[in-house]
Amino acid sequence: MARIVVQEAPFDTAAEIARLTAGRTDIGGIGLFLGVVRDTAGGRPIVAMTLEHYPGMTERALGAIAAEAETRWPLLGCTVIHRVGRLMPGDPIVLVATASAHRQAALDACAFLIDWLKTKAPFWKREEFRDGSSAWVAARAEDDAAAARWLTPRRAAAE
Amino acid sequence: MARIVVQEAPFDTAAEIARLTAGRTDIGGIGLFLGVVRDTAGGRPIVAMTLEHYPGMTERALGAIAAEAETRWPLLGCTVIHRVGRLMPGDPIVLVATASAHRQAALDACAFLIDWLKTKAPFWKREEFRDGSSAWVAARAEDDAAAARWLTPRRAAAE
Amino acid sequence: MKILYFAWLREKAGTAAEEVEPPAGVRTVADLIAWLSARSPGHAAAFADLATVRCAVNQDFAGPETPIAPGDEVAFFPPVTGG
Amino acid sequence: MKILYFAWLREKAGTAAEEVEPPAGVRTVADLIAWLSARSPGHAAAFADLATVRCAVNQDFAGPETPIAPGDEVAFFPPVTGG
Repeated sequence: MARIVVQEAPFDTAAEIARLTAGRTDIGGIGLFLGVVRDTAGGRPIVAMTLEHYPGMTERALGAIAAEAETRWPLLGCTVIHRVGRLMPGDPIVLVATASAHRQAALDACAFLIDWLKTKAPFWKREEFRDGSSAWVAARAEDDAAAARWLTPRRAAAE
Repeated sequence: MARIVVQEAPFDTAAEIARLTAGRTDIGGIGLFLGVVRDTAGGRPIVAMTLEHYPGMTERALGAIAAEAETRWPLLGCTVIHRVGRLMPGDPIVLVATASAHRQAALDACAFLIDWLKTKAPFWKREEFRDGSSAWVAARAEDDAAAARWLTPRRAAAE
Repeated sequence: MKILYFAWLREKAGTAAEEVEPPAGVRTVADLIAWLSARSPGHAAAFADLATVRCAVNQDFAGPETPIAPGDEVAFFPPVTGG
Repeated sequence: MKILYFAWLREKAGTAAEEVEPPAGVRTVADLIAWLSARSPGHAAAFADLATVRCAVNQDFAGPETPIAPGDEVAFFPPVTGG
């Protein structure tokens, strides 16, 4: 059962790892991805980024993505935390963590989760520029391509 | 310049992430792998694992692996910490963390580093079983295969 | 029927949420978009380029042919950009 | 020349490190293995199955044909199993 959280507050990566592994000794590897707000967008400096989401559907979509990962890989734990609201460059924005007996499953599931999250979870980013203007971020074709490569699983789940 | 550490002591994952990102706002993603000692080996319960290494060559080999990753992906930071000595099930054994402007580079470099580390860094594991016996771990053909897939880069470095 | 708008569709439509009662002939998402577009210039602007509009019916992604019914929650938004 | 043994090669050879002065004809890693194997039954056992023996010369991975010279640090060990 995956842990899915959508929140404005920062998250505690170490606490999330501890929670994933608490009391277990069957985990051999943890894959983790931490997304961070960058200070530029398309070469333009940004001062802040605001994340809007669709309450209710967001948790549902993240849960479905995590459930899909759990059918594809033998996961012993899975955490997805996504922040919303106004964030600054350098702020962590998303955490994906996966635990498995073997590293390949953990790493592949982690990459899968962030790729699918980017194209299937209802979040929208608005970037604020130095001159006071702001703009909604356009979806990227690369993200669609990254998500699409999981439609035909490339490698077996187990190491 | 990668941060390479070989030590007996536990490491602090949160501190390592903080160190990787300290004072920068150009990082968009951090890929992280945490290896943990499992409580079974080939179906047999283990009570401890001792890691031997080749002081000097180990740091050199890890540095070469990290340098190779830095030529393949546009990394903004890279940390590899490997523990040696006697560890218990549940103990973290290895940390690989990579930072890049984009997630794909960070995730791919992280997977590359742990795959190559498993086949090119001079560490040897000895497992202790419940009955008091112990045995050196044999190298796994799967690890060689995982490392070999990086000999022909599959994807472009940049997103 | 509850209609939700997110991101720039919200800004263009001028509302985040509205309750509507479309006539009986409005049976699909495509029908609904055509009907909503006639409500105001803002609505028309929100739906002007359908290539950049995505839809969810009762919080599941939906396409133009997805059927809709009274009581449904229908959301319109741009392609997602989280992560 | 400094010879190092790790993991089960260390256990079989009965030593972690030794200083040796092989004769002039010992020019490669393969020559060295043959010469070291004659030093004791333990050494012979360590090198009995060369398919499971790896070597580094001056801390770089080496093969049977790698040349060796006085002053080198030559290490023998099983395939690595870290991570």
